[in-house]
Amino acid sequence: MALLLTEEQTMLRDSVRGFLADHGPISQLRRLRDSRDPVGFSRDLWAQFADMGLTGLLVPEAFGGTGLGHVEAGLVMEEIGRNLTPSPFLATALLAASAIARAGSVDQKSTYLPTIASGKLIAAVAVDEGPKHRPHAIEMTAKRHGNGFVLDGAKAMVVDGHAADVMIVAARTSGTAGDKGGITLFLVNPKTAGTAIERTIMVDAHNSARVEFRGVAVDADAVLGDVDQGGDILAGVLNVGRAAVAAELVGVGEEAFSRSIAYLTERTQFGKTIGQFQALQHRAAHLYSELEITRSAVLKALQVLDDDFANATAFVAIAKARAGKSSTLAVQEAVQMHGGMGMTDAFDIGLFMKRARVAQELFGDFNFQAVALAQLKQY
Amino acid sequence: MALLLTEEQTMLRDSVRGFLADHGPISQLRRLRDSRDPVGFSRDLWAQFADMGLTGLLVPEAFGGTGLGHVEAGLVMEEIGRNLTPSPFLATALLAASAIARAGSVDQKSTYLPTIASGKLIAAVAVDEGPKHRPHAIEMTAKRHGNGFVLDGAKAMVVDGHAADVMIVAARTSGTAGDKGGITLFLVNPKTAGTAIERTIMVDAHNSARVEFRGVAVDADAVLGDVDQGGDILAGVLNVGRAAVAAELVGVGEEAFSRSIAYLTERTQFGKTIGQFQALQHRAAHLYSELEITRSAVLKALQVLDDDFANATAFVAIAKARAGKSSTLAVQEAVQMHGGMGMTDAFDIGLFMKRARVAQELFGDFNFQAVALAQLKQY
Amino acid sequence: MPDLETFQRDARAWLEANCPPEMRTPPRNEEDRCWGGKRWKFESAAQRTWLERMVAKGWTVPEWPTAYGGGGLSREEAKVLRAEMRSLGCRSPLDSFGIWMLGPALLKYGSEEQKRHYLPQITRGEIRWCQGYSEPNAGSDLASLQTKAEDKGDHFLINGQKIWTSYADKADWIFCLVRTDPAAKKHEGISFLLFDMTSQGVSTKPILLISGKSPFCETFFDNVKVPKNQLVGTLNKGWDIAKYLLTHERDMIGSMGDGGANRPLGQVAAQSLGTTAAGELADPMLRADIAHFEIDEAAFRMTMERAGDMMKAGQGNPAFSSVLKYYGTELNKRRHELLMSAGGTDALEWESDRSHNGARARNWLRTKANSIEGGTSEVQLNIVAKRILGLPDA
Amino acid sequence: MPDLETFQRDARAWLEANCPPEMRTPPRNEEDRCWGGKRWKFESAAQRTWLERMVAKGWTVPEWPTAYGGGGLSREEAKVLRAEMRSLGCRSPLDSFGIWMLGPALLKYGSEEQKRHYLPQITRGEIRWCQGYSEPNAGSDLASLQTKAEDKGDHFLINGQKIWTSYADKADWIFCLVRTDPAAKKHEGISFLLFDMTSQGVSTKPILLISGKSPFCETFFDNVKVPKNQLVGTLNKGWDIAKYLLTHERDMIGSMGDGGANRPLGQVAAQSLGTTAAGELADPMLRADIAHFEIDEAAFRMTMERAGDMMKAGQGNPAFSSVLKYYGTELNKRRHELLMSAGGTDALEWESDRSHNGARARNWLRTKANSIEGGTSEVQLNIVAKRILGLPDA
Repeated sequence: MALLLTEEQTMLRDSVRGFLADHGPISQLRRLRDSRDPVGFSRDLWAQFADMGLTGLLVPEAFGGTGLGHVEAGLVMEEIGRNLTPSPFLATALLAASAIARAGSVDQKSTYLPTIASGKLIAAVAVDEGPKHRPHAIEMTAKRHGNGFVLDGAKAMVVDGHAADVMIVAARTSGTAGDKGGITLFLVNPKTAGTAIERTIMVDAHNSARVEFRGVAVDADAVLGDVDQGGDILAGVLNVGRAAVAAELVGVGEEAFSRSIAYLTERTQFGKTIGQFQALQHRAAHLYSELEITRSAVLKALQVLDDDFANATAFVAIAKARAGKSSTLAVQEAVQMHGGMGMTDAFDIGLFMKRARVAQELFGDFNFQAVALAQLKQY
Repeated sequence: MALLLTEEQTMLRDSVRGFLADHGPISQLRRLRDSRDPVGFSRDLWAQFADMGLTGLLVPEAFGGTGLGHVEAGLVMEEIGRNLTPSPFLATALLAASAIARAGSVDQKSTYLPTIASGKLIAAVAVDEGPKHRPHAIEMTAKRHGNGFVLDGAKAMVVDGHAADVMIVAARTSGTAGDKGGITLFLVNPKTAGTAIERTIMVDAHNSARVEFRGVAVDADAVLGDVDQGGDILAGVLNVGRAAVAAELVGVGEEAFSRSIAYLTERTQFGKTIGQFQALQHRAAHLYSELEITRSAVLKALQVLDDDFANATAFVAIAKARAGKSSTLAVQEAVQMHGGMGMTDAFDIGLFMKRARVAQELFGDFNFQAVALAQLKQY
Repeated sequence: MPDLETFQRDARAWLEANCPPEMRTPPRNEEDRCWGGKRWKFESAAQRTWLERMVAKGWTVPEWPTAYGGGGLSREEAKVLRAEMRSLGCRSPLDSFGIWMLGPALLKYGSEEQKRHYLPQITRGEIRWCQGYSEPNAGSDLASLQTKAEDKGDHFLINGQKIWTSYADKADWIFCLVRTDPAAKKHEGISFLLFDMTSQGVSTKPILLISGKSPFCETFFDNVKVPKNQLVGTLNKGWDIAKYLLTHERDMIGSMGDGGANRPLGQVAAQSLGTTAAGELADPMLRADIAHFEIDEAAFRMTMERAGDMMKAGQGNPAFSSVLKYYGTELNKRRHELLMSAGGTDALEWESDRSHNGARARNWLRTKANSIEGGTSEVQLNIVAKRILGLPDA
Repeated sequence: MPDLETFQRDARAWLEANCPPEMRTPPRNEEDRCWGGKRWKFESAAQRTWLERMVAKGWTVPEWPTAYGGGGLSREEAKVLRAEMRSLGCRSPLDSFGIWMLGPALLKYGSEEQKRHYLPQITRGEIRWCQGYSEPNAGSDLASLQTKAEDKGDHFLINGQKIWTSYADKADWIFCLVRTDPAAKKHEGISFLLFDMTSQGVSTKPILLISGKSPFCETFFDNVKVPKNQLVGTLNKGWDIAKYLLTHERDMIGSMGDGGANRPLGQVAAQSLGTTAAGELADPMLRADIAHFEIDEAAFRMTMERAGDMMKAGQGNPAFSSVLKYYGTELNKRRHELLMSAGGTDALEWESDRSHNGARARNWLRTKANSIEGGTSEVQLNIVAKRILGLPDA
């Protein structure tokens, strides 16, 4: 398969690009942030996503979705990145939908997938417990109790956790922190007694929460997949998340870059357009190369997720590592090239830097991916 | 103490600078290399070093030396680096003299130090056995036999090993590879039966050898310092070597840099002096900053070796790490800035790149020093 | 040097007797620092007492001449005094752009009358000053400033806009670069004026940064009248004063990158991420980055030391301050990137108590200005290329 | 595509029948590659047979028209043929600057007569060509070349010097850029000439590189007479041909940085340095650098793939080849730095059997030219800045 968008994909990208520029621009993020909006994303915009079929992008047609693939998911994420749009798209339409569609029982699929596709249900996935992404380090426990389980533990950086109608929670049914096995995934209603949700206001004004579970009782049919076998499902979900966030970072990095290039051709200093200064030209050209090379790696990872889901880990690690690194360079150069103006909240460029920093951490930063790759390659 | 050269040190530097530019220039290295000189350094030049008191720079006055310090040693090394002069100065006058002066018995001092100071004795220090500097990984054994010891093992990258009249050899009298303790140093005559020396022609045309010891018998009085306690002596000797090579790298890097700056102001391209291109100006200015910062670190390490020898390890690691990194950048930029001409053997600039690469490895490359520092700082 | 020893003993005794105990702890926040000025409200009686006593000794500006309210100390004595203050943990009695910036400029370029009028007020912290240099359309090209001062006989009439004016909303007076000859070449029509911020036509507006609140303001001048005797130095020669002060500022900002007082990064990271059984930081790639950083940072600190020693010895190129400014600020940005990496998502919380209201993230974002303010990294590299390496102009 | 399947089946059958077994192993050294030319000595009967059979099919140049000795294949057929040759391990029957460089230029710019004369010789490997572009004082500024060709009625008289002429000492003919109008602007007075290296006044001198022996020569022209019908294209319009060929060269060198066939660095390093009990490379800092490199290298390979796909799809900017040249060569330099680091002092031996005569060090040093030859990295960045990003000229 060519490492290019198909005609259909290009059309989808163009339509999402136009749509988000009109309906999910940075001014929307600013409004949500400055008004301290309790939800933190636009429910209207989410309804429009549903109308466009984007909410059900990864949901099979049999359950009311559009049954598209990861490349299409990445296109939407890229435009979300370009506009810094806060949206449940990542957690609900990609992570949760992918997990349930791949591992859910027929009942679970029927319960959740159609409502995700229709935009009625917001979902979140709760994995990490500490400040860094360490999926094997899960300590939260799920102990058998009668027919069901009792959950105890605390989760951090749960994207959209404050707004979720259902949470997919990774807990340990056997083994100890560090073990790869022994993880089970649970579908938990966050209104269940013992669940405490604290919305965390993040540097990038996107949505996240900390969630505590104290003796939260769930039924046996809350288990997604098999007991103790959640690690494999989770690995797939996290790969989807990594590739999706990598695609978002492509949007973030390229938009920051194109604004920098525009600034270089407008701003004058010492009687010259600053874009005439060769030192800046070379840095811009280097950065362009970095971003283009990242774009290839991200598209490749998304295609492999579509074609060979089980063997995508190395491709996804490369994509997320590259996206984290090159988008970080892009936002750093953007602020420096914008000079003092780039430091002001009134300019948008700082918002790109903030989002890039959060997205760098999400589902593993550069260092995490590099270690993962070294381990895969056995050195 | 000010982080500057004293007046006396400045005078010494100026006199060595003038002397080496006249008597040990790069053309000498070329002549030795192209004639496949069996010794690989100029014995005449070494005699002149003796006349100037440089051979006994670290030898106490009581043993016929000048009893100067490490800062002075560094000044000489820097000029050696600037001229790419192959010289026994590092192995004989610094490593061996330091080891014997600090750890030798009265007999050993009387035997070796005056002949080192007079330029009559060439010495070498044999530590590493594999391709990387790993002093704790010593496997070579010294087993007690009668009143003495029998040595078995092989050493690599023994600087001046092919020309040495005496070798200081690190071998294991207890413990196994990886243990910090259990090392003993021996003064070995390389003519002793069982010793096989292979001169290795290195990329930089400087001198090195591989040495094999098969059942080499030595007396008990060949032990330098105490049995099993050689690790501490060795740590000191290696610190001297690291700081000295760092100083040499300062000379290598700065000379390559100043030749690059000269080239930038001479060469024209596209109707401009290439030094007018801002991208090159910024790279040159950045490189200058790197080299100046390295210079400070190296001077500091040399001063600390003079003032507080036992606590110099961190300072030395910083100096060697910086010197390895910034000189590598300097020679890389030098070749690139010289364009095609820099790639030819007829131009000197490639010789700087070659020497920098070897000196980077000597007594631990950047990575080795960085790990050492992290361990010292307990992270 | 017996005199210096006597001075040291006396200074210490005086400090011990006169520095209130509350003033011997590090400032906990912005309010703990005393900036003085007409609208200043002392945080505590101790803060006021400490300022008054130091003013009386002339030690808010130990090296200035006593005639202008200074301490009249030699460079060596002033160094001893600073060392003794550090050793007792004494706070600075007065932080002031008047002391750091305007004073040195007046001492060099001001008339005797101006020195006698302004300097004592500065030493006593009576007037709080701000600096009117940058403009929105000037940036690195400071000399292209457009704020104009028209000659109206007995006064200048000022119109224009400044930006990045630190504490303009809290300052009493401003020292300001203005264009007095629009026809001259850009460096030759600039003058250096002092005026009252309460003058008719002056207004200010604080700037919100990506890191949050800041001391910076936009400052607007709308037909502001400034008496002619408030011109410092020669008319149209203000650029000389500006250059003199920019070097001062560069040294100050460069030295901020030192980070000597900061906790070693490796320890900070080990605390938040833990270590392996072998005692190594649990993130091996971050460990590599931190070791690399700490090597560079240590070497940079040694370079600060060496540069100081060279200065004292009368050696070295004044443009070397550009190396320090460039490298120090880039290093500080790297430090904060690594701190963010070590902090992970905990450090990305913006408003929680847990994150001390996003302190680490705000500091990180704030460092991004280090390589812009006081002359961008690009400007410093240009200076090094030209004034140290002697590379030709483009 | 039934035709393509038929072609594939037939091509494979033919290759299996006609490619001698000795020609189905990778070349072990320079001599195993067949360069052809008047002075060529075949290494083996198999090498000669293989060339003759491929020449007869026109498959030394599968896509060239049959009229000029080519195979007349479509792009798709040629791709299939290459894939079949790869799958059987067939060596290239003929390596040739005539095929890679001059041929495409003649096909585009040559007269019909020139095509009929020169192209068949190229396809048969009868003439070995070298390229006379670079000059000692030109460097990146190739168009400032000084070798002059004076119009002497029926011939040009050539005087000057070329450098970096690959295999000039082994070549039969040269394609050469010369200045035919010294008064014109530098891009407008250049012409593209072909001539015999055995002509009176031509001499060559091999260049020793920092990595050792090289195919490069200095080439001197002292009153060399060249008949006028050996001018390609229009007089004084040779720069167009040069630019066309430079893009070709850039693509070739950029793709060399691919390194797809190389062993993964992590494995190489683990072999020489060993691993810890946890299976990690024994040098943790080198491990970090290698992981970083392998990420970039993999992403670069994907970019080569994407660029190829874009080209096929008729998308993309032709200047994108500058991105590939720039990044690919810098990456290759990084690879070899890491290989040296993994090899330690063993890899620094220059002449021993143990080090295969310093092979790793020589390769490392040779890579330093990657970012110089075929347009320096600086030139590529200029191209990207201007032709892709649209940044203005200085």
